[in-house]
Amino acid sequence: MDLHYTEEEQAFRTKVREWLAENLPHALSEKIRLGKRLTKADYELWHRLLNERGWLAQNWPREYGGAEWNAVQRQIFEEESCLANAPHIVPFGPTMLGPVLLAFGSEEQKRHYLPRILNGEDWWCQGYSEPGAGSDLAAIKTTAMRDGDHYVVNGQKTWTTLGQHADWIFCLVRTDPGAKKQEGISFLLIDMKTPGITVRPITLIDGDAEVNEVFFDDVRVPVANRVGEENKGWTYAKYLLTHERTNITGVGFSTATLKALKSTAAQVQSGGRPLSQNPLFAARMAQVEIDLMAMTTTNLRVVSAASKGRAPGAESSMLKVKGSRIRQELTSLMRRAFGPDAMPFQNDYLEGGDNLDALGPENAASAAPTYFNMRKLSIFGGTNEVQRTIITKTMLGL
Amino acid sequence: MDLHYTEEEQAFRTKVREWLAENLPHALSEKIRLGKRLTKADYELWHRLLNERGWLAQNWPREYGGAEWNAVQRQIFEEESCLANAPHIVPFGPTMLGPVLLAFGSEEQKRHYLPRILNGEDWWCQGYSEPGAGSDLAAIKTTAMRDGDHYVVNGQKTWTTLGQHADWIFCLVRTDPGAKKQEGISFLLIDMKTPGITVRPITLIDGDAEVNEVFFDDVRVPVANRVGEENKGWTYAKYLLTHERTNITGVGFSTATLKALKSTAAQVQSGGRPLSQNPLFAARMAQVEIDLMAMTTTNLRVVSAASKGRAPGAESSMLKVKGSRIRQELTSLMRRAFGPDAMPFQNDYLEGGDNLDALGPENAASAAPTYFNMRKLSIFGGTNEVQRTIITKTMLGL
Amino acid sequence: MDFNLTEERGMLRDTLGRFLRDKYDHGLRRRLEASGQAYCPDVFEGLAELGVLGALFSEEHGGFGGSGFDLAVVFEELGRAGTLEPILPAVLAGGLIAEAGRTDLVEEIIAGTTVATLAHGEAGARYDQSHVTTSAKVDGDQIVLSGTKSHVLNGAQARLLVVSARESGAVMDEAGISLFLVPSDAIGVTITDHVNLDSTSAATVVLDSVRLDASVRIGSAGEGFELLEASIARGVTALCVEALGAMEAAKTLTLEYLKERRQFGVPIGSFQALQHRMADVLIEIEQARSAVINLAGNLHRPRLERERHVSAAKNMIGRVATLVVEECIQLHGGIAMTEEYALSHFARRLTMIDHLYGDVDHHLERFITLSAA
Amino acid sequence: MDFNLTEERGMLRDTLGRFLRDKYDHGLRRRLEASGQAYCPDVFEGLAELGVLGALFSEEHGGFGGSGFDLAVVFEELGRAGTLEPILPAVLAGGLIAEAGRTDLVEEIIAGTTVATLAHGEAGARYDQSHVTTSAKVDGDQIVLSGTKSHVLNGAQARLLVVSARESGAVMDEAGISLFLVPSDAIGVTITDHVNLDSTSAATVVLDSVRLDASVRIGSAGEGFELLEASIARGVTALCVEALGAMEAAKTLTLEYLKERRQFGVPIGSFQALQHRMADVLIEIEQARSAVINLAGNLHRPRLERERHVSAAKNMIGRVATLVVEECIQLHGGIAMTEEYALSHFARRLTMIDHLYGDVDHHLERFITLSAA
Repeated sequence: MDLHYTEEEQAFRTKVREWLAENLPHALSEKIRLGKRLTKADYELWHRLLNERGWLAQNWPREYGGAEWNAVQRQIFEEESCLANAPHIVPFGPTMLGPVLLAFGSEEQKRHYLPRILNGEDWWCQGYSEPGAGSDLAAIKTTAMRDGDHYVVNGQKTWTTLGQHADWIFCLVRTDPGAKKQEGISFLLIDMKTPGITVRPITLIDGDAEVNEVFFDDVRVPVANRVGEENKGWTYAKYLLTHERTNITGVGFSTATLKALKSTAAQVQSGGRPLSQNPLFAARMAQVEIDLMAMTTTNLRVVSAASKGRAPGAESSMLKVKGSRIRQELTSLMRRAFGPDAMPFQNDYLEGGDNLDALGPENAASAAPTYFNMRKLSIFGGTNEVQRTIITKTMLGL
Repeated sequence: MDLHYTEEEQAFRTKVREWLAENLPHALSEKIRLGKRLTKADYELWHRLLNERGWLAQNWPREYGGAEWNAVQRQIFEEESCLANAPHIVPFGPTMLGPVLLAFGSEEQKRHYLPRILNGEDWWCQGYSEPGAGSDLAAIKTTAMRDGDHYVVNGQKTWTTLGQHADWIFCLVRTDPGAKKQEGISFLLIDMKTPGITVRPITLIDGDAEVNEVFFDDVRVPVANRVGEENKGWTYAKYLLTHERTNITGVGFSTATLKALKSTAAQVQSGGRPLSQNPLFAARMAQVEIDLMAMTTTNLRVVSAASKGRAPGAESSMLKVKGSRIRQELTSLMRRAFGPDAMPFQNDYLEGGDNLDALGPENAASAAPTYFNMRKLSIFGGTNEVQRTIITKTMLGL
Repeated sequence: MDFNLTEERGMLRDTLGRFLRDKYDHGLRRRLEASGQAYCPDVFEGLAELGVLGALFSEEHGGFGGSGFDLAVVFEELGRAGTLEPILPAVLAGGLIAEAGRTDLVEEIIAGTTVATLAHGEAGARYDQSHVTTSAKVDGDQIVLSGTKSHVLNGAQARLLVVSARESGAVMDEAGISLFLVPSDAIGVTITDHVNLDSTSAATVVLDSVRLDASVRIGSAGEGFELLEASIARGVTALCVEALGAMEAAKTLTLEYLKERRQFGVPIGSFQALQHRMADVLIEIEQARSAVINLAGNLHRPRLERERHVSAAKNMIGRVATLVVEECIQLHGGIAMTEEYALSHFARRLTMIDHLYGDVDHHLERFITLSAA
Repeated sequence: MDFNLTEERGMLRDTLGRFLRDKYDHGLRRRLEASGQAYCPDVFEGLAELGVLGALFSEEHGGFGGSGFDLAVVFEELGRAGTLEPILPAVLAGGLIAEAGRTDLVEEIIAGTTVATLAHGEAGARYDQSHVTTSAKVDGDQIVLSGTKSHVLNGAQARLLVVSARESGAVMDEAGISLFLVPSDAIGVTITDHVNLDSTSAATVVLDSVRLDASVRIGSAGEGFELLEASIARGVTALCVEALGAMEAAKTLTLEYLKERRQFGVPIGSFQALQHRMADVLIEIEQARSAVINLAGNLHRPRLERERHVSAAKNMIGRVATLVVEECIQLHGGIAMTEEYALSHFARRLTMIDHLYGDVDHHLERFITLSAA
């Protein structure tokens, strides 16, 4: 039993931290610090810098240009990135599709798509969710009917994050409408420029339009764009979902947010003293800090087992529920800390560059929008209710 | 809209308060104040005093010796009783069986049993719950097979409160084993001295034995002891349950406990000052006080509607859930307030008279036992889970 | 004890409710926002005609209501509809203007021809009501006001501002604060508009040596805090009832969604885990309703009793609002996070109400202090 | 990073677990209580033979463990079994006795032939560790102790008491406290036994001018607080791990009950509302486990770091224990409230652990203070 990082791991952390200090553009970290929204160019810049260092595709093997990091290394990178106010990696290409192609793609698909993910030629988005499906992910209605060397795709996807920037979308489509729910699904790669595709941004409760609806109207997709076997797409989707869930704890995000919260509470005055000295606010902060200290270790326990090859079971559901609660609580406290200054909706400031002044404290503008945005954590990637069901079914065997 | 009591109601409150001040024996109120357990004689004394004043059977009509109070008057009496540290009325005879007999009993049954409830000749207990039934109250297995002028009763009841003192038990028994669950049940009055009845006290988590198991082994009960029609007992039982639930909010109990809690917190020292000045403890107390202020009004809204003849629907379920939570929170805070002094298990002190000294503060001994005892509030009379189901079914109509 | 509305209030509630169901929906709010309008003048006029503004004032002041329960009737319906019209500012400023004896102006407010608001908040004040740095200096029979006021509700739409400013004392002192009636077009007044997250409109008001006749002072010099606190008590009552209405709206949307939305082949409302959580939401909304009734029924009581109920209700509303918002979003799932679905408005409004005039913790601490007094 | 036990610790855990599963159950606890015994001497002897007491001490002090993770291995199993044997007193007093250089006595403790305990609590001290009024007066080369100690765990079974007493300073000062090794049969010592709600045994110890050789002082005069705090840190670690074990036991009982108990024709574990609440219980128990790991892994660190983890873990354990107790009782229903069902023991023990050495709020405030230091 040893709680502490090995020397090797500590050296890795130092390496990451130093690289971030030298290479993370100030304009980017300022945007993150102030909770401003990133543009496509911002993300592309960050991906390019990471790729130059070989750190973009963290869980790919080296031979494909990946970093081949284990779970502990990825966790360290995430923590350091968050603390440095680095952007997150847009996961759809490097983190999600990449591993699926590596595991199930043809040699040709790997050779074609993987380098383009790394060099930023293709921006990928995810076509999983459909309207009306919700937590019932396998309830896929988008159809792909075979017509010679093509599939003809009709239907609609939704909640497609950053789909407005995407060149390609990987989609779950129903290729056998007669089969049972989780059978008859295939995994297609679709060029977003194909005629018949319409993207409609959805404005969310925080004023941002980070997700989209994607409509398919007789979209012709070459059969060669199918990953793996026909009607076996659910297997690949589940593989991907497992990968998606590993980072959902958000320990790095929470650690950075706690730090920002403490600094905010020390600056905001309330009743003639810093808010950090208000017993009730201090108690709320301390309570979530204690939760986070434990969560960090829970996460390390799972990550450490994963890096030794043990697959996380109900644990990842536990991490998801608790991790999302902590993140939500932290952003809720950040919103509360600012009092009335959390009220103005400064959309232009959040969208814009450095030229606009904030109303009130510079980091107040993003507090309430972030609080609202973070409500999604308990909804997407399998709602917390779905996770709870997984946890008890696993333990109860009912 | 008028929040305040009418002059008539205020005069009633004064009358109750004055009577309590003059008639409640000090030895009894001291026991309540210190959380000691009452003996059978204590309850009998209190019932006798109330009956002499005509206040024992509060919801019976005057012609049967009742007080004929409406719901608001009963609420006022409960509040004043609790604040005066008066014992509660043992409800099984006056509050529960009485109304059932008045509504469904024969003239002979009324003439025979009602006076005996009032003058204390008969102590009644309730034979509803059975082992294994839990929230599924209608799952009754105790049988009563007809044999001439008698029923022969076999089976077991449980959670029979204060049954160890009882002369009589009113029982739900199955008289038609072939019928559907809620049919085939009859309502029997059984003399506890009948051969074949065994009472076994159950010691609870707080060390007290306030409930019992009651076993029936070929117990012969005259058919004349059946209330109402054969196989219609469930109707009478439901009527009784409605009556039982009206007082489950416990506003009086909570108001008195909050007062005692505040006085305790002002006396207990913590970190060099009274615990009442500790910001976190003060916040916990204030939070529950605010909840109770609202609950009191929610209760009055329901009670006031009830006194005008409107029957409470899902509201009584809401009152039950919230009322039990507030009572549980208050007793939890009382336990916490005493710190280490809540640990000793002073069973003899709680059972005994004035001759034993308490270890630590005199009212500390009952704090933790009461906390544990109050867990029952969310379990009996329909668990809070059952109440939640009632609430949503009523609102959702699903 | 009587928990029924009087016949008049019952009628106002019914007509107001009907009017708003006809006129107001999420589409209107979105159109207003898209066009940069702070509110809908037609609706505002309609509300005035229905007597909504008159109900906020006592007969003595030219209205026909003014009690806590009058506020309650009006604001529950406004909250349920999610209106953006400047009725709350009329509560906050109107009573003070009436206090100043300006029945002429009150008449205009009741008629809906003049919007008045309270300009009290300041940068750095957070929820400290006595935090006033804006200065008022007497110069002969004139008053010179200088300072910046923040978060002034409907400041850009108001023709009249009630401004708090300090004549003496230190920044957090209650003594030394006065209130002044300031026309928004007075020389030296600059008003900069912004929209809040809940689509309400607010403004920053800069007072640059604004010179006015000393008669614009409301009440005695330096003794404005008491008036201000009483007026904010009325404003908080209105806010709490509005929140209650918004909770009812959120509840209705959620109950409907639970019934209609199907997943795994059944309505999601048939899932017991969701049912039980919804039951808790319903229970807490009843608690919020009771807290609001307590406040409305004690608004005319002496200061300590009144303010204890102000803080109790605002604390309760804050807690329940967060529960309602977070649970109703969660019970819906993703749809509730879209701006085009009405719940998103109620979620934002309910959350922002906690940021107005003191949040859950602020009022809990205040309740403790007031209870000890 | 390595979250696996060493082979030795794994073996100890396994043998200890097996021993307790064989020897200990709710029936034994009830028999002990009925016969007025504080614990079972046979089991205690068996535990000593297994090396349970030795695992609490470092090799330097004659044991073969002593680290946080050694305490963890032992106390999780003890907690899971719900034992009443005086192992915690050995943690609280043993380290101090070792500190005093009395390896002879430590040997006896490890062998299980001597029970030693800490006599530190006092009436009115609540959770203030520096609250010491018991006086220690030097008289030549003797020490005279006077005062009353409360809540002394296994005080009546102990042969040795480590007593805290004040040589100088005011009642709450950290400076001025010394620790003394007092035989329980010393003249002037009166020990009165009582049972706690969780069936553990405690005592009130009256020291009536107890006169001892000054060599019984542990460490320097008036500087005992630091030693005391470190020893209590170890005690709290043991308590937290014990609580974790008890939570696991409560969880196991509840999961079994949910599977076995049928209502409305189905196992109650098939009700989704109960499943989801049980899931939250499971999640929080994992959080408690992590907090305990953090504490065990930082027990050897410098004071500030160590104590921050002490308070974080005790706070977490207190919160989770209440959740586990209240939910497990509720998920069971009435049966869980009967004394004859094992859950009632774990419920009482888990609740009482919050009353030992600081509750949830005490440690939250302490965590804030320590974090600011």
